[in-house]
Amino acid sequence: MGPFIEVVLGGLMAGVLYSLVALGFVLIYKASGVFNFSQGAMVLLAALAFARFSEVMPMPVAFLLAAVLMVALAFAVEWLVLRRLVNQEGIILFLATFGITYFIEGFGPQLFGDSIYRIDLGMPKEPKIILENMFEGGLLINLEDLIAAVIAGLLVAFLALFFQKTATGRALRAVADDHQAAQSVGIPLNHIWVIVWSVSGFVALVAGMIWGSKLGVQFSLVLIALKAIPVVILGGFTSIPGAIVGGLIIGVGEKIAEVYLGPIIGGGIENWFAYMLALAFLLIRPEGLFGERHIDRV
Amino acid sequence: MFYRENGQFKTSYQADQALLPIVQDRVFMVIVLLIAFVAIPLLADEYFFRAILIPFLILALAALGLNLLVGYCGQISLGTGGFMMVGAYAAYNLALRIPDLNMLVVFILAGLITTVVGMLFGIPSLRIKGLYLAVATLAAQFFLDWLFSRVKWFTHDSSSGSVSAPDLVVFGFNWNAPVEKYLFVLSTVVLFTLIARNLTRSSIGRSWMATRDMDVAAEIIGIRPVYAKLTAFAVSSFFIGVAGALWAFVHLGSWEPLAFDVNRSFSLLFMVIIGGLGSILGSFLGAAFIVILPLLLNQLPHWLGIPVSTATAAHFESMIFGALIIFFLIVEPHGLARLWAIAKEKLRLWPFPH
Amino acid sequence: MIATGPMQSHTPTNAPVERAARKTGEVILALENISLAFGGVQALSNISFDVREHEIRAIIGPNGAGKSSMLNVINGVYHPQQGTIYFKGEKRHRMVPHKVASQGVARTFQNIALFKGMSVLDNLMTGRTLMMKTGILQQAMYWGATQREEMAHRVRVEEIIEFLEIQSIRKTPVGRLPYGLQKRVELGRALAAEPTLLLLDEPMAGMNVEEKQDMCRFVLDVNEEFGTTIVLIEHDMGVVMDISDRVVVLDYGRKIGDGVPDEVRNNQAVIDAYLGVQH
Amino acid sequence: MPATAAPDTGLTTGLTFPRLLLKHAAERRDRPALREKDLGIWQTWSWGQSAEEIRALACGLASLGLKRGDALAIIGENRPRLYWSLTAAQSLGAIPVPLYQDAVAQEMVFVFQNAEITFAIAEDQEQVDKLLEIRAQFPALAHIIYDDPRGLRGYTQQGLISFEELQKRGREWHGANPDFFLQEIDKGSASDIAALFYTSGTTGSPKGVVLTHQAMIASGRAYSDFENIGADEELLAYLPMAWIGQNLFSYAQSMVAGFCVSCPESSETVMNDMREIGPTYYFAPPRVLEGLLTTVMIRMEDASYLKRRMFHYFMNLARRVGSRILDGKSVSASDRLLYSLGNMAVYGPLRNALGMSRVKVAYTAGEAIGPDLFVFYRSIGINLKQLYGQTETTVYVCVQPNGAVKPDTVGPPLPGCEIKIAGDGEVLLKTPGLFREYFKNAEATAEAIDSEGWFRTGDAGFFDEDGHLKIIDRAKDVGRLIDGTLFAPKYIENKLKFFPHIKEAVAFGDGRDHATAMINIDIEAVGDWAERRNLGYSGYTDLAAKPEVYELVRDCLEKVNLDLAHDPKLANSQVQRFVILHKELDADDGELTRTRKVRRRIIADKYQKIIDALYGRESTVQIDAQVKFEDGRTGIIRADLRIMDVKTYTPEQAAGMHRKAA
Repeated sequence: MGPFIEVVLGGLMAGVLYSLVALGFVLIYKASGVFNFSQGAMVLLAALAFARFSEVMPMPVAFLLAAVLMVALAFAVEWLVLRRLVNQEGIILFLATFGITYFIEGFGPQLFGDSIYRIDLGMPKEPKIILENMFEGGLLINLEDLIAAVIAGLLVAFLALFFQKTATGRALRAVADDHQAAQSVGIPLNHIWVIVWSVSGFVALVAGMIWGSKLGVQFSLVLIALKAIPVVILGGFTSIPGAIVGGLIIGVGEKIAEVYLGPIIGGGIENWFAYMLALAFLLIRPEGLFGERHIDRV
Repeated sequence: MFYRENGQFKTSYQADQALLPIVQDRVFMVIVLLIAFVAIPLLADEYFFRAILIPFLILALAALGLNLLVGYCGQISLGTGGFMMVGAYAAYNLALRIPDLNMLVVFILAGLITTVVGMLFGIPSLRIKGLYLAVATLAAQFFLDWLFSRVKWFTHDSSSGSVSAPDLVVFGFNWNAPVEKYLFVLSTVVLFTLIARNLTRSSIGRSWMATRDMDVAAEIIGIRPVYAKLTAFAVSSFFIGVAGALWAFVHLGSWEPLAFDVNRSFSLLFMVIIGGLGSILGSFLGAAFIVILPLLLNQLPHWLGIPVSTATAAHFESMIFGALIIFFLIVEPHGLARLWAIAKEKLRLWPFPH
Repeated sequence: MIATGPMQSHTPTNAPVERAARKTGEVILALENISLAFGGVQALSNISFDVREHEIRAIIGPNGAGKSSMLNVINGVYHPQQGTIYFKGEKRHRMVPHKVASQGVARTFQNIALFKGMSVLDNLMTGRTLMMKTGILQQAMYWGATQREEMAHRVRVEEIIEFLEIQSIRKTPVGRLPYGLQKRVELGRALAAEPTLLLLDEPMAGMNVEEKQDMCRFVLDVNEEFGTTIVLIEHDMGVVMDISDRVVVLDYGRKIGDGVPDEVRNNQAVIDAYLGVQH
Repeated sequence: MPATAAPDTGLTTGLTFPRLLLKHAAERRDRPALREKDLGIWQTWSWGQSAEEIRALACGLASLGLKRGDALAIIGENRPRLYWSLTAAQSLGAIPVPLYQDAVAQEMVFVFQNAEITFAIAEDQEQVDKLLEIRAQFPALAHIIYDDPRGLRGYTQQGLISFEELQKRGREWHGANPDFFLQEIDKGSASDIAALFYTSGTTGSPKGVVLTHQAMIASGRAYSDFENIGADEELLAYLPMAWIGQNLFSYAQSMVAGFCVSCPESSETVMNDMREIGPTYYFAPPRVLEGLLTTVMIRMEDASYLKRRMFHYFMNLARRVGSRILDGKSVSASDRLLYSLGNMAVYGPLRNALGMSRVKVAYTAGEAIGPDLFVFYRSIGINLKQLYGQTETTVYVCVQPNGAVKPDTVGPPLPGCEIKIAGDGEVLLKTPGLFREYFKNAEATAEAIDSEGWFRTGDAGFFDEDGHLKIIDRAKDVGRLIDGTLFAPKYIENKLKFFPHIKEAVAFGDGRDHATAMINIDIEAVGDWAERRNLGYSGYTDLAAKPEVYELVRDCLEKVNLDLAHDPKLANSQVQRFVILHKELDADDGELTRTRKVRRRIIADKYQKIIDALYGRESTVQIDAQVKFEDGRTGIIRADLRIMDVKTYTPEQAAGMHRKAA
């Protein structure tokens, strides 16, 4: 029983991090209808910026500067891309974010360098054994993961509150429900986009810091986006709770499969397992766990 | 401007529905084919064949296949690389395990095997739509990536994970020289283009487009969605599978699954979008754009005489590529083919603006 | 050049066929006790009516009365929770739309549902998909069987183009056409399927008087020339009373009236529910 | 004018249309005879097929009882079946009467009674309804045959039969009497009536013009010979076949030369059908040509700046050298080069857009054509020419020869046609195309053809120095100045109205010593002109009184005078003084007819004071005029109208100016 719970716990903690990246997707999709493929590149850019800034200045300042950079990116995206593609189909916007991805993938390393950089948040690296009295041999927990999970959880909670309780948050939700209606009640769409891309950039920064401190800041951070996609699918594009629950399901499912299924069929299945899991869910519920169901009207 | 359509009246439906009903278009097409089949083989050098023409043609074929699915039937796919991979490994295994099999048969069978795999992964399209479907096909991509790198049977237990294709011997002739390979690929692509054109002007093509434009209405007038979508996946996969086999056998020679990774899928999708959804010509224009642009960007600093490091060059290439994609989407979201169509329309209406 | 009017708009001065004298035949479609709900919302409750061969049957009622839902039930888009449908004398089981289409039911839509990326001709050709028999390999070859099939169906489609007087736009992409012509093309697409039962969902909505007159003429001509049975949803009471043989009145998903136009016109429940409400 | 040797008129060979049909069916059995765009493509009938269809139709008609001398009405748009009906009736010796499809029933009743029409072939339900209405008043109309059965399913009236059914019966009849058709054709003679064309006289009932096979064939042959028209021409029949102009070219001449005639899909698709067919032989009245030109100019307005610059540059070049190149006159090499450049960039595409890329000969006739309009078509390489003729002459009178086209004449007489100018200026002529008589109207016939056989055209005209006929006006409207010079007010007015700035003009001079004119400016054109010059104005009256506008109009008049000076016969009728009227002539005030024709007498009475001033010496005249406002009230306008002198030219001066311009 103990090893299984360890696996589940490990999965949950990884899942929270997936949720964090997935949240970035959902925020942008909700407010602008854009499926933002560049979320991964944003994580890379934020992590790179933070890593390099923190080499020369105190960490809080570096954090602030990196956050400013992400806000600047949000402005640039709104100004140069989104407002020029208003009313285009989803697929076109989706592809435009590919353009943003390529741009950032060249821009980030060009500006900050393309080696592997370390981020040291001062988190304890050593594993810890807890609940010894409940299980035989206790549960082996990676403290770093736990802290990361807590940070991510707090951020998710904060964002959820932000969307539920603040005027801006409500405006964002209004935009998601109906662009024209939102515009007609006087919410400037452009501002909304900037805010939502900024928040998304901030989420990317936090995700980048956590992932960066775990794995080192390197180009492969971009691939986190691919990890988060099945999460979003599973949870539904437009649902914040969906992103959270989806992340946890994927995280746990992936860990379990890796440990119990992997050895049987040759290992390395983590790249596709999440997708297959999401696909299986889709076939049962085509609109995702928390997505809105739509009725065909003619 | 060059069109003189007076007197080109049609006295039969055959003539009215001909591939190129306008004389001037027919002349233009003959010139293009003459250039492709005669002038280029006489003039182009080896680098041109290897680095530009052959990759362009094969990728155009794959893009054409993808366009049938995305552009004509409206089903987004991000698994094109994976399906090319199926074609490549199917051809490899067929050639390896059935030694005397005719190479053409190998390619066709490889295409058919890809068709089966494609239809399998197309089944979710009956339930899910749009971006959700795109993700389902992404699942195919990652699964196939894994399948061909981990399951040793497919690579004949190759220790390096890399496999090599046999020589391209067709009709007892070894199509080995670049120009020969070029002509082989060109003929294949021309044939497949014709097939694509035929399908898109027949009832099946109309069923695809109807499903794309208004799926509920399509079903109500009697188009079976299962049939329309699965045939689109099937035909598209067949094209892509053959393209994959050609890419492996003719262009690469030896390869590993990485040659068909998710980036290949993405770049094919770019070709289709930048070239023009729902346009056969667009597949070619998009392929040309995506093949040639990196080469140009690569050469640009050299031509300008600016010494830059390889890393910087790569970074700038990525940035410019990204910026250009956005630029194109903003300027003409319907792709290069639309620009072409507008130009043609302008020429037909010349000197009038509309 | 785009034509907005018909080639010769004229009303027969002494048309010998009086509308009232139209011969209607056996019941072709019967709906019995149909109830349909979405989640908790009851769209149709316990509705029964029938349609006779060769008649023009109108369904009227205020917005949200469940008229379009009714057509969607007939079409197989929605499946009623209760009730039975008899078509051509046979009890119909749960059936998907393309199956219904293959039995000879075609329709047009309230919000035009044309295939925007295709020409008028191709839109009409899609109406004949069910009748096209060549396989995918033959179509890939095109020349031969497929071409012969295409040509044969093209002739039929051209006859409809002529019938609807849309010759001048046959190769225009439908997206470029004005609204009224799009409506006409949509009727054409339905006619291309050579239906025995034609469902028209507000064919004259949003049209000016002249366009309405044209559309009325086409609907009557379809009924007369091809003998097609027509079920029609329409808001314009004048049109309904003029061209239909019998009228069903729905209100809030219930049937509140059924009969020839004069009966319906004088039905108090109808007057209260519908005619009293000005749209 | 001496007549050249008359060509073979058909009388000697006894050619009739049915015989021509048989000839073509034998000689070019599989060559196309007729086309119609139907069901999306150009359905084509060869001469052989046409002959078969016509035989079936003729036999069918015979089975219904159509006999020699009976009249058969044909009513509808250009359709192959209606053309076959012409020949089918002629084969039986019956008289086809083509009627205008847009005429209302009441207008046609007279024709049916006059020609005693017992058979009618109608295109569709619309025409059948009209015929049934006519039958209520003329019960002798026993048989109505319809082409398009749509909407006629429920018609149960007696004598109504579909075209298919009729042909079916005809085929049975032919099976039973295989020699009948040829025997009937054999009975025909060239002097038989080929068709009756009803002309709507301005007063009284329509008159049926009796044209024989001989006359129509002679006319068709004359044009074929003159223009070298053979069996390979393409022609689009888009004007009513009841009109002699269309009938001559799409029926008679096609029968003579054996070329193919195409019928458009519908009246809305004519432009498109024209572009597809690309006729080599074309006919259009000036109003059609004007409409096309307007469309061209409007569409060009929306073009980009550069394109418009290019367009206007090349159009100016074309105006300068285009006609000369077409006429084969000498043009400098550089201009020729530029013109060929323009041909690629503008003229060629333009001809293509107009559907005239392949036009070998294009004709216009029917009314006066503005020189700018005429020259436009010629300058872009379309061989547009004017011709002259009437229904009564089967249009066999004058046509402009290639290489000698002048915008203001209708050309020299065709070979075989003899013309003389009567003392009062009326054009009299003898032609092989002359009609036999007005049907059952001996009185009118006697009025039209004098005892020596000269046909009185009713038009006034004269021959210019090159032997080209110039038509100036209706003979009854032509007056004389005191010195005896011809004064053709309409001629002068038309010339003035060809300027875009002038909307109406009234010329005076009959019985005076010189000519004067009263002008209405075109408020839109002149208003536009004024705005571009920052010239403010409050309305018509204000604008009309501006000195700048007077200058503008004077320029126009001087150009007209220069033109008039070229003609010794008209040189004296140059306009010497003019006034721009303070109000627009208005049908509501009785100054114009409802069809916007000037009511000369009423105007002369109403504006007596102004006319007196025109012939006086003062440079202004004060007037009070009663006008009706739009809301129905009336008011008085008091104004001082300026009267301006215009420069006149001597013929010598004119010739000099002409040389300089050239």
